[in-house]
Amino acid sequence: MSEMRRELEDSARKVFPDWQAAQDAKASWAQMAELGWFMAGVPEALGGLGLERRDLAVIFTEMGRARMPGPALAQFLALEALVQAPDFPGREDLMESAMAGEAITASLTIAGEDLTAVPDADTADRILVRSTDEVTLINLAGAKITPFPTWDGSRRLFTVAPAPDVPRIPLAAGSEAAALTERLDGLLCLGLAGDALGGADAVLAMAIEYLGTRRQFDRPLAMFQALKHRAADLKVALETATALYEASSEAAPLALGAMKAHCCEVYKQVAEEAVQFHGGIGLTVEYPVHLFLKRAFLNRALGGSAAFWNESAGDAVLELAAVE
Amino acid sequence: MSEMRRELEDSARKVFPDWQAAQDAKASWAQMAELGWFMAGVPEALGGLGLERRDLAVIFTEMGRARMPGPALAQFLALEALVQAPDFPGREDLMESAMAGEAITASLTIAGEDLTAVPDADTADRILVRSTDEVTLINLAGAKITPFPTWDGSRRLFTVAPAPDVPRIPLAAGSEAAALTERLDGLLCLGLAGDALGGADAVLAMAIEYLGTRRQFDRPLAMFQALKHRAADLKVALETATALYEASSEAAPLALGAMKAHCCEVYKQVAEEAVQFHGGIGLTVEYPVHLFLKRAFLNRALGGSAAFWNESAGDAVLELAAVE
Amino acid sequence: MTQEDDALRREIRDWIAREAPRDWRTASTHEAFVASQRSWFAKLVAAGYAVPHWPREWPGGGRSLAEQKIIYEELARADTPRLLLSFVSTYHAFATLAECASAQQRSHYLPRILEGETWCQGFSEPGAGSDLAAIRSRAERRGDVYVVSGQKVWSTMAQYADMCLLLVRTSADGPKQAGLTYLLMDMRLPGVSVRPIHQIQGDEEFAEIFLDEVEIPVAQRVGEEGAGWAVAQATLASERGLTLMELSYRMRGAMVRLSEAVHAAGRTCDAGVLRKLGALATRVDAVCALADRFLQKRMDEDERVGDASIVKLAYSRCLRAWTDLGVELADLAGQMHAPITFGDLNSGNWMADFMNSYAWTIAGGSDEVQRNIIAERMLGMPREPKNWITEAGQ
Amino acid sequence: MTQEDDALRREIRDWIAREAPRDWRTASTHEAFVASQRSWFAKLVAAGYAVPHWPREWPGGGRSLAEQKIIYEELARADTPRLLLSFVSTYHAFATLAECASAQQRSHYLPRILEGETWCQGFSEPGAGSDLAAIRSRAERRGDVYVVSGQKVWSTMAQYADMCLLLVRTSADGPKQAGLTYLLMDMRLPGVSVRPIHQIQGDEEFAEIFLDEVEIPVAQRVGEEGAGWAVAQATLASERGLTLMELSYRMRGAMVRLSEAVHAAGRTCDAGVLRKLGALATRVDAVCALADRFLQKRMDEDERVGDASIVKLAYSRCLRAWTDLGVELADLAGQMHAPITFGDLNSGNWMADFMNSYAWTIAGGSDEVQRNIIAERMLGMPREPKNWITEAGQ
Repeated sequence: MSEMRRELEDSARKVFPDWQAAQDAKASWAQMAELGWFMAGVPEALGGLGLERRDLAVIFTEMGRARMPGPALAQFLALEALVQAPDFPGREDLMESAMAGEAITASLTIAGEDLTAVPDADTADRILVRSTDEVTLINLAGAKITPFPTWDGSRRLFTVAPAPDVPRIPLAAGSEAAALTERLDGLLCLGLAGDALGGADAVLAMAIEYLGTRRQFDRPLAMFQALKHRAADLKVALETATALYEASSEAAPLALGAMKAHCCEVYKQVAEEAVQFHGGIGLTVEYPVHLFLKRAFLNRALGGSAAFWNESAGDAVLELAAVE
Repeated sequence: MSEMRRELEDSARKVFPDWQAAQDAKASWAQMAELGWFMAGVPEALGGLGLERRDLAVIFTEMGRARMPGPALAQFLALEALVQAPDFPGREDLMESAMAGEAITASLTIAGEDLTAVPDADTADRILVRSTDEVTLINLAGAKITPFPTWDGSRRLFTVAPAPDVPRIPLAAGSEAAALTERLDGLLCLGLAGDALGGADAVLAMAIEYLGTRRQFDRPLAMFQALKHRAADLKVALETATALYEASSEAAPLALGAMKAHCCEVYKQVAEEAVQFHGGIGLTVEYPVHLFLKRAFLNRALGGSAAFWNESAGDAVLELAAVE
Repeated sequence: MTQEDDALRREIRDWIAREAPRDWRTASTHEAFVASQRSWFAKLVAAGYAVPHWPREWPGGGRSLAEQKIIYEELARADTPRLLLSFVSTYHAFATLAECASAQQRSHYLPRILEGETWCQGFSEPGAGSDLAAIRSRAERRGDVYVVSGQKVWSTMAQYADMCLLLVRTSADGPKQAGLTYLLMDMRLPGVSVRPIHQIQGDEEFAEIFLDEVEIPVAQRVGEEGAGWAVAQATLASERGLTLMELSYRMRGAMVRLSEAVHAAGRTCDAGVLRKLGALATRVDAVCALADRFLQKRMDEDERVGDASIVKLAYSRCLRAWTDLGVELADLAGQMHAPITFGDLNSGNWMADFMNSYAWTIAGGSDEVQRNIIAERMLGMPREPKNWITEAGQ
Repeated sequence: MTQEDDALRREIRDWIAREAPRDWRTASTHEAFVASQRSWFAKLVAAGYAVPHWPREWPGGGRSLAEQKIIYEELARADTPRLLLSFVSTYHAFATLAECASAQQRSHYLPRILEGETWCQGFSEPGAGSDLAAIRSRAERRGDVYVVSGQKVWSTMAQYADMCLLLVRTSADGPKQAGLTYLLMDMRLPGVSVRPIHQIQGDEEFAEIFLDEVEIPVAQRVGEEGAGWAVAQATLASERGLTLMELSYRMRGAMVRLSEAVHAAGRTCDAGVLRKLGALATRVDAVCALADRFLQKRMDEDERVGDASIVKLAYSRCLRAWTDLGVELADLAGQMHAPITFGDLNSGNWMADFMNSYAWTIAGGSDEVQRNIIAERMLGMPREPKNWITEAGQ
């Protein structure tokens, strides 16, 4: 891991040492802004830190570990869209305020799905809307904003129907829009995958710690080989997915989507087992393990389903063989 | 279990106490005939024992346990076709000789697939050929018989192309053929499922016995909880499939197909783990565990694939909900 | 199936068609749910279907296991409300009273159960889940009373219970099991407090019971002091396999939920989805057949050690797979929070169903405990050593 | 990637294009396969690619791990023959000789390895698979020789080996590990006999070695008498992760086999099949990334205990899944027996591939042993007690 990435990780863990540290959405938003996260992916020429995608990948993992509330992932999408868009009057101001933490939201579904799963749409001023035809920033004044409450309570999601006649800032159109949209979907998948791996790592550690302290039949649960082997399998799945994640930050959108599907499946699998490892106590709201389970499921459903991405990936494999 | 079924099981285990007892195909064929198995499903009025399908189901399981060589399953199909067919000149003679053990072969694939996987086609006189249009007994004289050697060496399979102008005995045509063919496919699936469960039971017992005797790190492998839990899961899968099997002998062809897919998947899963439990020794031809693995895979591919049957079963479930 | 069986089936089917509530899924509060449970139980008592497993002298009692099976099959098939609130009363309390209690205790409590008095079970404790012998709640005899302090957990609907089947420790010496005593505790006694457990899917099906110097008359003891372990075995053995059969049938009946989910997702022509659906349906059929066979074995007195564990494990894993497929099919829409349907394990509110399924992989002997039982007592694999010398690393 | 790395990659790519055999899959007998292995090894020696991990004084030696990785990546990418026959010689024998042997032993044997002398490993025994300390083959010193009797098993290609790395017991007293001694045995000595193991897929990649009063000169001992355990550790630590990287890359390269299977089955429009294919392809990519990362950690001297076990387990399970999908896709056609392709784990002869995959879930520390290592040494879960008091029942 590079110096830069280790620094990002260290500073994140100092501010958000565990999932509890980030639960105040407003405070953690300010902390993220202070850590410079919203500047991270913006080129230095545009006033940002000019970090690469694999540096952002570290941030995404830390957000998952902290079970970060708020619309940060949407913010990264909006910033990326602004960075990629050709210059236009007011772009610099917009970018500056977004880097400082003024929220621009966006749907956490992939382009082509509904404008749903939009975090904090009720407090954001603008929303990034992307399709293969155009990418625009739309003012949310007068929009119809319907709550989309999920079992995961860490993200406040909404369904949005913008008002027809509000100001729109076009960022891309035509083939440029298609390319930008693909790029943004890829970033979304990278973000969700990182979130999944950070969360999985946190909840696996939580479960293993629990097994080490909880005793049954005069020994810690962690001494039972059947549980040890299942924990080991989860660790293998997690490490394997993490290696893929680290190697994929610059990958093509399709590969990022398939990678997201893989990582989110691992998160779900780890969280599902973590609840079982906790036994009855894991079924009570007093223990945090369920919070990760619910986020794991939500992550899996955001950014395109596994069915969609795996089918696309399978199509690509088919092309390896000459068609008769 | 009824008295009749227990008797069938007891007599089978006396003659074929384990898989080694049945390995001489010719001898075991004679023994099956002597046990009256080929008469079992034929009504008393036609000279048989008049047993029900759930009695036959016991025989199929014992065939799997003994890893029975030879074309017995094909013989049951041919006998069933003769029983169901309307009377015709020579039917009684045919049935009598078949009950006595004269082999009539048949493909172990479902109707609509190629006339492949035909056991002992090189020594049989006749072959049962079924389709939704007609069911016939065809003389194998002059047929093109190509070996279809499989990894499983317990069945000698062939691909058959009957000669165009040999004698054919029509057994059913039109809608009767369709019904008979469905019925025969169902019987085939029942036979393969029973074979799978008998084989799975035998190979699981073999693996558990091995774990009990083989020591590593100063204790028997059977004391390691991770292996115990995996063995328990296999036992649960096997018992569950067995309950379904016992309850399904009179089920509709579609249900029998789905049941076959389920049972064959369990056999494959048990055999796959049984090899792993045996460690290196399981990879040598000196230990019989691989023989069951190979038969498990072959059974799975005969009588229609899991993909086919599960898709059909899924279609049936879809009909539970009103279509919009 | 005999003619009598057939007649019983027709009789109960007709009765259900007339009497069963159809709106039980609409209860939006725990209180409304409990009220609907009470009224449904009263109806079943009146019709003679509430306690078919009780002796003949009770209304509707004296039914064979085969007849009980028919009743529960029909109740499941018609999607009537599950009997959650009265379960401990009619099974656990009944068996304890019938088999181990004094004549006086029996004649006092049994009629009240049919009148609607409900019981809870006070066995599990924090730190003593699957390991009952480790119970620590302490009862000290002072004259005519036991003074009990301690904590119980995972007690089903204890917040609505009138009475409690309480297992406590009267002696810390000797073998752990020999120090346990069994008491019948009135939940209204001073010192008893109950706190519902907030579950992750929004239910409060279980509660904790806190006992602070509760004075329980010695006359409320079942069996001798120190004989609690044996009495507890009678309590636990009271359910004879009907529940898992009933639940398996309900799961099969609810395959329509999955079918609806496929329609709703517009994936009726998706071969991959159809295959998963078909394979699962077959697995559910298999679990139903297994539960049937288990009951048949009990009727034939042919049960083997471990058979019950196999049924429980087969059901719990299948239920998980059932809910898992639902969550997957519902995709993002299935993530939207919706209030739960009390008492329904197969509601089609997929995330709630998924989380509910843990009740069956964890409670009543976790999957892990069942696997141990199957491996050791059925497959004959060696037990874990009970005492081991732990070494300080290598 | 540095410019030098790039240059090396181009250089070896060009060489492979000119020199690599393309017909290695056609070997139909073990002998033909062994002959092709020998000639391919000789070519690699001549070109300086055979022993990049040896010191600089050897032809082609002195390569960094990064450079070794490039060489193996390119060999895998171009689908050249795996180096099976010479593996023990160039890795295990080399490491043992280089790190523990006498100067005389070293100078005698190392050049011969490059000339094509092959070695096998005589560690495993029946009854001592993953538990080397349990070795029972007995060596008794008589004057200038050790007289050795016993049996070794799972020795890769021992039937073609000239020499053997032999671990034997010289003392039955004291701690088990302290009684082991390490010898270099000429396979042509009287009393040595070798029997190939017939594998279930038709290969004979391994052999048993029977030792009947074999007289091995004391000068052939490596290290002191009783120090065999430590020498064996050097032998086993010789491979630094390149093999799993190479095999992962080969598995990825062979995704085309699965693609062909889908085309052959006419299921290119089957959503369920495509999803399985896509999910597996991603998993294979992940395993490749994991193997890469592991090598990077070794280069950075950043390896944690357990990392190697994770790579092995991830690969072995993925290989099983890879072959499993192939068998499923090929359906009945895939059940037809076909002669195996020696040395190819991803041949598209699916049943053979499936059975071959056990070599990776069982050999070299089974999946179960790897899980123990990961749980105990990486996740910090308590070890199994080494001694337990077994009780007679409850």
